[in-house]
Amino acid sequence: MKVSLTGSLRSAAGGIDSIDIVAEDIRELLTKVLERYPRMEEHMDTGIAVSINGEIYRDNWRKKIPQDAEVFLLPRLQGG
Amino acid sequence: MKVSLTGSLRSAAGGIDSIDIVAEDIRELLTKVLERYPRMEEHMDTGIAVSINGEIYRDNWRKKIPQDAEVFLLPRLQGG
Amino acid sequence: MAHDTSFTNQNFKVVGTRVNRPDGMDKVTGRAKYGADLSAPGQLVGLFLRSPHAHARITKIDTSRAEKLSGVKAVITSADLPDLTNGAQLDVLENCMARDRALYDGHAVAAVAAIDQQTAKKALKLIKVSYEILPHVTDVDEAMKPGAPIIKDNIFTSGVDPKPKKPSNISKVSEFGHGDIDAGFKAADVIIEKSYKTEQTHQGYIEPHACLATVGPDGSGELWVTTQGHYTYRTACAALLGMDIAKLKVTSSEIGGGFGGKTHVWVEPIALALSRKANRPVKIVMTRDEVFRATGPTCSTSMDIKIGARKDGTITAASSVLRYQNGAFPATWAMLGAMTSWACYDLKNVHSIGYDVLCNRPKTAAYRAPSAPMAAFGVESTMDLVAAEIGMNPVEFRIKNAAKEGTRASYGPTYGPIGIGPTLEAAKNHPHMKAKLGKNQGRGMACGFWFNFGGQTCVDLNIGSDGTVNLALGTVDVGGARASMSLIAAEELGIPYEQVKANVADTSSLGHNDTTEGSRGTFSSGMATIFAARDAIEELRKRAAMMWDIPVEAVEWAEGEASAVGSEHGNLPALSLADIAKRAASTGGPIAGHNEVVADGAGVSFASHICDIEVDPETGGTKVIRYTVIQDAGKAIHPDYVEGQFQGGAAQGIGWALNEEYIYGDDGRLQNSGFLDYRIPVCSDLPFIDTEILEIPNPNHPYGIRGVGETSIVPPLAAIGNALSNAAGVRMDHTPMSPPRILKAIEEANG
Amino acid sequence: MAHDTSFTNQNFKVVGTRVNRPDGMDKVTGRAKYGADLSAPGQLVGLFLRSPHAHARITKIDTSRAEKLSGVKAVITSADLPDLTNGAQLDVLENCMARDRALYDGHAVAAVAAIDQQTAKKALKLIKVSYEILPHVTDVDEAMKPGAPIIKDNIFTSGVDPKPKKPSNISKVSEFGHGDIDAGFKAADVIIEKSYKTEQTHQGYIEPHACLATVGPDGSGELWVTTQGHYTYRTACAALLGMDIAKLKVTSSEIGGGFGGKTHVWVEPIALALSRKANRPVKIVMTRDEVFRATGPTCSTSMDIKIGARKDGTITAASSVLRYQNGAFPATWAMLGAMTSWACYDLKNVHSIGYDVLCNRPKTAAYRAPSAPMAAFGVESTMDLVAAEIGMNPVEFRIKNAAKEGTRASYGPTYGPIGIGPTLEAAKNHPHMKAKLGKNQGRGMACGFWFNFGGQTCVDLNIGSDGTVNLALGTVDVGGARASMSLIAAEELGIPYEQVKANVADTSSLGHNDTTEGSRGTFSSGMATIFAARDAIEELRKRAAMMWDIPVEAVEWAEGEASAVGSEHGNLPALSLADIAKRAASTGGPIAGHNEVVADGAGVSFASHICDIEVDPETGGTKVIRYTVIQDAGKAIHPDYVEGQFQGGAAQGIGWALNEEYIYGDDGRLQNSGFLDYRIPVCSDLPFIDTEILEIPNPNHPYGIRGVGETSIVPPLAAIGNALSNAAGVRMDHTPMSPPRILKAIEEANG
Repeated sequence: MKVSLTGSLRSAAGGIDSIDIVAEDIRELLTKVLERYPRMEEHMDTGIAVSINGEIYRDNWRKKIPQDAEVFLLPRLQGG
Repeated sequence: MKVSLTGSLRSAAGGIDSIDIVAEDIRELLTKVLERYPRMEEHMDTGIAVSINGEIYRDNWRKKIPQDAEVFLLPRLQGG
Repeated sequence: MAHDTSFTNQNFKVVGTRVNRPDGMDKVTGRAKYGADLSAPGQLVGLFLRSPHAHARITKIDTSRAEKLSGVKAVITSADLPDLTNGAQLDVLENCMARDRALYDGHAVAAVAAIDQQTAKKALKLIKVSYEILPHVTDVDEAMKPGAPIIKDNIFTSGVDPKPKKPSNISKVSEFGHGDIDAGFKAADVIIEKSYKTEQTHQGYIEPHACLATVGPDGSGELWVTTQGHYTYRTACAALLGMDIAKLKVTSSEIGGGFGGKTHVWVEPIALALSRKANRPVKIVMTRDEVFRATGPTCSTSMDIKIGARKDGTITAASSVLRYQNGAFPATWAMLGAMTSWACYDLKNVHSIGYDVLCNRPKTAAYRAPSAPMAAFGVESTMDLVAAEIGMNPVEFRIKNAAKEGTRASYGPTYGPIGIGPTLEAAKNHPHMKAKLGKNQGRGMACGFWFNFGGQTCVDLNIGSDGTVNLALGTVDVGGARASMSLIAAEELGIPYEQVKANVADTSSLGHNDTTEGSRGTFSSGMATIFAARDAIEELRKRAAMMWDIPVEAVEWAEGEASAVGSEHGNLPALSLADIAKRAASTGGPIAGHNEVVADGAGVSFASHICDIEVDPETGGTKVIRYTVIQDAGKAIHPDYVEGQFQGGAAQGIGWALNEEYIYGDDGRLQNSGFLDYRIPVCSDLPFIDTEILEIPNPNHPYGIRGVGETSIVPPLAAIGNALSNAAGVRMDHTPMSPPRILKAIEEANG
Repeated sequence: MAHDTSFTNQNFKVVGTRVNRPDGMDKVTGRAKYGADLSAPGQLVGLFLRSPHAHARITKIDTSRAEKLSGVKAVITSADLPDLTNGAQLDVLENCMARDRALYDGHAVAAVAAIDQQTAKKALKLIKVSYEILPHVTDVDEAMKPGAPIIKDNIFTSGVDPKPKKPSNISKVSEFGHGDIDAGFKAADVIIEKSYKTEQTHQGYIEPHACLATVGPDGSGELWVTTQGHYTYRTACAALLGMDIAKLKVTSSEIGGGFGGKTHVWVEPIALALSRKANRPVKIVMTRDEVFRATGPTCSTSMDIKIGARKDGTITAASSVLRYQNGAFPATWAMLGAMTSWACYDLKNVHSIGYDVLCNRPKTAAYRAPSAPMAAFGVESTMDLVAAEIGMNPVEFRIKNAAKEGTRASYGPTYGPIGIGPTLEAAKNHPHMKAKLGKNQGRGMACGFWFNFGGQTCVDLNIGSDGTVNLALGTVDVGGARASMSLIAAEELGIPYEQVKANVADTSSLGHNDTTEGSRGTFSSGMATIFAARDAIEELRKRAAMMWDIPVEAVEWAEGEASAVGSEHGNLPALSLADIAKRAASTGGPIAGHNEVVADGAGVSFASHICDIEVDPETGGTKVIRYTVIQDAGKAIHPDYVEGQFQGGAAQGIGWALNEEYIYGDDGRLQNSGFLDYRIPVCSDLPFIDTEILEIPNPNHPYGIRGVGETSIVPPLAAIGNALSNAAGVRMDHTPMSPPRILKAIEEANG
């Protein structure tokens, strides 16, 4: 599964814009990303959102990720 | 099943102190009492409590009544 | 949801400990907000005009001059209120505001809302009420006589067959008992028959009724009020004013005492009606005079008690005839007296009959185990007379006749496990019983019974992201609900008490809760709290399972943490409640537990009191030297509060026994409507009241809880009467046993 | 609980109707209680001492004289607050009260609580602060320069690899995009590159921040406050003061506007700290000057926008460089600008980079679709320039390049069904587009995008015994939550809207709700309300089954009543919600529904605005002649409120575009901190703002709801800029496009 990185998250992965990861749900995905890229920690603290097939999930560990899904890691947003 | 009447409820049943009724639960009991003694209506309005084997139920239609139970109809109480 | 409510005899970790009360700091620092402590911008002052007559037809009310006074924003009379004739709440509404007749001294006839107190007072003086004075009656025995003035034309005695055709002051007749009374008395070696009277007393809560009411033209309103039951107030006010229940938000303030007197609405519907008319917030704070004249006293009574016994101490028959003065509106207090009078004893032949009677006095309200103290005064005094007559120790005599599991109660049903026997045994063995008495001192004891209630209850439990827990309760905290429910939630969840914060929710955020009355608070909310906590634990287990990615069946909850069980998962480190709460946003959102329940199976409650009293034979003055309360709590969740309830009930009973009474003049007007002339006991009047908590579990509550708030007011009248009899050699049959009455009795006894 | 959140395309009965708003009467009669409208007995007045310097080291604060002043009950400085160094909330706390340095003009350095305003003011004057003035910078471009004063030594640019070793005012760099920009620009026939600036604006809510705080020595507290998120305030205040979350009860007042500015704590933690120190309630009401100087403005920006297109109108490449001035504390506003800047378009080659930059200005807060309006100003102005250059109608140009289902968004993911195309088509066909323009008048249009959020949400639904329903919501009602949620509950239950009353619950009675921001209120609470209502319906079905004594499976709920189905039971008369509610006490107790959810799948939102403007070439004065908002709502629950959101956003955008700006002197001090000098549009400045609601259902919400509260502020800056360009022939690249700037541009254009 290809996971695309956006914004400042790329720098935490050494500047690359996507990574390959096998994960069944968001929790597994985040755990594996963090294992591989410890610098991602600073973004985890302020929050990471996961886009699965265009839908943004802010914090839903149990959300299953279809294996053919389009997956993005996005920084957490703020609204007004 | 023998259902004992207490207090002013007796007068609504013509002064007798117990009646025989077959009922599976409190709701059926109250329905049948009212069918048989329409004057019981005035007490139903202010509330009737049912004692089953010594435990007082104020308002629990679904409470099952064992067929060998000791059953009392009591006036509703007030506390302070 | 149906839950198993059976007693499980678990071992408690925090339940039963004497933790700091959560409202203590607020109350001692003055930060706690009572009924009069909330204000709203633009609020008006509401005041009442009250009848100066005990009984009068209102022929005309002219409010025009008051309405024209600058600063007056609304004047209302019964004409401004809905006509609920034949509705269930008619009496309540008519008590709030007289309709065609003023039925007692102090009955409200009009009310004003004005920009300040001075203007409101001036406005009251400008209202002209034309009265046609009617004959009145304030004594229960007088009111039952054939020629007595009829208080209400629409009251026909209920409980008699056939239905009567003429109105009567006797609103209800209630009979209880079993066996053959006549045969029983025939079998007796000794029969004692005696009549008793008790005077009317008030609950004497320190905080007068107070509220801040707002109703808008859109039919929505808010009520801040001191009450024992804000949901019940909501239901009543909505019905009286024709509002939707959901549109009236009632918030209960801290409460400065209620004891039954704040179970009914008094000024609140009128405050709302004034606000609706003025379209401004209206605050009403009653004066003490108004509280006495127009809220909540309990009944005065007149009773005939008869006991027959064999020389061996076996009671062969017992009967009571109870006449309870209910004020100007029908009630069922004599019925409760008739039900409770013989409840402590195992009697083969027993009969009681209660007459509920109208008089030109204020509408009566419940007062802590309502009706039971007066009946117990008669019964327990007579018990001592019988014991003396047959030469038996009064405790032994009671033990011999005490009801027990399997006894048929005098009011009907057969008892389960009950505490009267154990409290009597404890009394017998209490050091107090063996303590030396001085000159002019005597010791007495008496027993008491109360039913206790359950009823509708809701609890929401919400867990914060730091693992601290909010409990939203709906039963007003009159005796420690917040502390006790926090203990129960902590016990269930397995966390420290300090991690739980309980609040009494307003009516807009939690489902209906019955009033905190009938000693139901800890029993009912305790049950709902247990089930709400267990609901939350289910959710905590699910979240833990999700965090571990294992099946929820493999997760156990114990000691405040989730553990994975089974050979596959057993090596996972446990997750605390706080661990799980911290991750709630990632595992499905906030974690909560909810419960809505009708709590049934409240266990009956018994107490035995011991009292030492000293009498000054020169003056009739008395001093309570020592007092011990022994009562069954089922399970004491917070022993301090349980003891507080025991002590508080006893203190009120002592006041009732010795000093308190409504004094009416020939004109039917109350003559002592203030704490100087109506004397409740103050600290210096009382000894430290010793307590002993027994715990005979209620089989119908998971923790075995029985209510404890009421029973302790039942024995004192008789315990003091019995002690007095032993101290001064005179048998008092009329409360209050005040110095003049005692002196008179001593003088009569001495010839 | 997991629920199916898919859009079901049901037919609505009450949802979508324009019912009376439940808060209307209270608000127009003055009865609604805002942040400053609650008082407590014994409350103190809290006031702040603020830095008069843009940047200064605080060498000493002497509060001793203030503390000695009679009537002063507490004085605090940062020394009285916990040291959260390295904690997540450090910045928030440091903004509430300066620690070692004052970072902007108006930064709080001390606070006092005194018995009245006069005493508190006097006390402020007695506090002696010694400052060592430091060089300052308030302009974003200046702050990025190598020699600029460094605002915070502990800020190292994040988002760059490798991690920098020296502190920088650039707190974060964020890049988004895809494709090959260079190749894209090479393929273009036309390239337009232009730089823009926007000045800092404030949300301009009419109600200043206000609160009443009480904390006792027992660590329990209460906070009454005007906020968009009382649960978030609770979490923040508890963290900042070291309190347990459950022990701080926060009640949200009515709110007089927030727009993002009331998503963060400002004075509240200090009010609580003062109360804790004084052990008295403390009320703080900010002045307008304080609101401007020390709360919530949005960023000023500097941007470079570049678009390449072929002559047929296809955009071949687009890039944006965005520099956002975040005030004195790091934020991620430029990141949001970079994410949103190109979101309306289907671009093969796109790149955006955002620089978040510190300056000596107040800590910035969200402001309605934060960061998007500035980026849209640059992008949408440039879009018009490109369209003009290739001779294409600007609407057609946008339609040709509009994103659609399947387009890869410039910020990454692929879109589902979205509304940008339909809003553009609607704009093209709107009568407004064809209306005649007068002299000196011009028409412009622009598009806007916003993400919308979901998040944690709880709803409790309680049914009263008369069948009226209380909804307890946790999302503050900033734009109609109570009306909309009542409509949704009524829809689900099948009862009239008037039978439902929604209240915003305090934090003690309902689980955590995320702040009402990100247009999440209706989406999230709508979802929780639907599921809470369905939970209640399950219970209603059970109760009906019990009343009928039939299996629950044989009970259906539809049209507000339970029907028995199947040949066995079909002849039973239906039971209404009120019928069942009336009997609730007999069938198991109060009937409730509950839901706790993390609402995911908030649908993205798009709008197209059309604006006609008239310019006075003599003065540079402008007048908005006509304005139309076309926006996708997914589903408009209450169209009046949706239109109100559209209109409100447009009005704020117009103010931002034409007049509003923070003006700083060379000394780094704000020069126009009042509504006379900082001019927000008033009624007479604006035409009636026309609206058109489109409903492209959000597939991830049962009702198809998308948030609507923010997007409408995104297009106005550019729509006005484009209209101005057409009216006066000058292209404005700097907001506000105030008369002096316009006049200067006209004069320059005319030589």
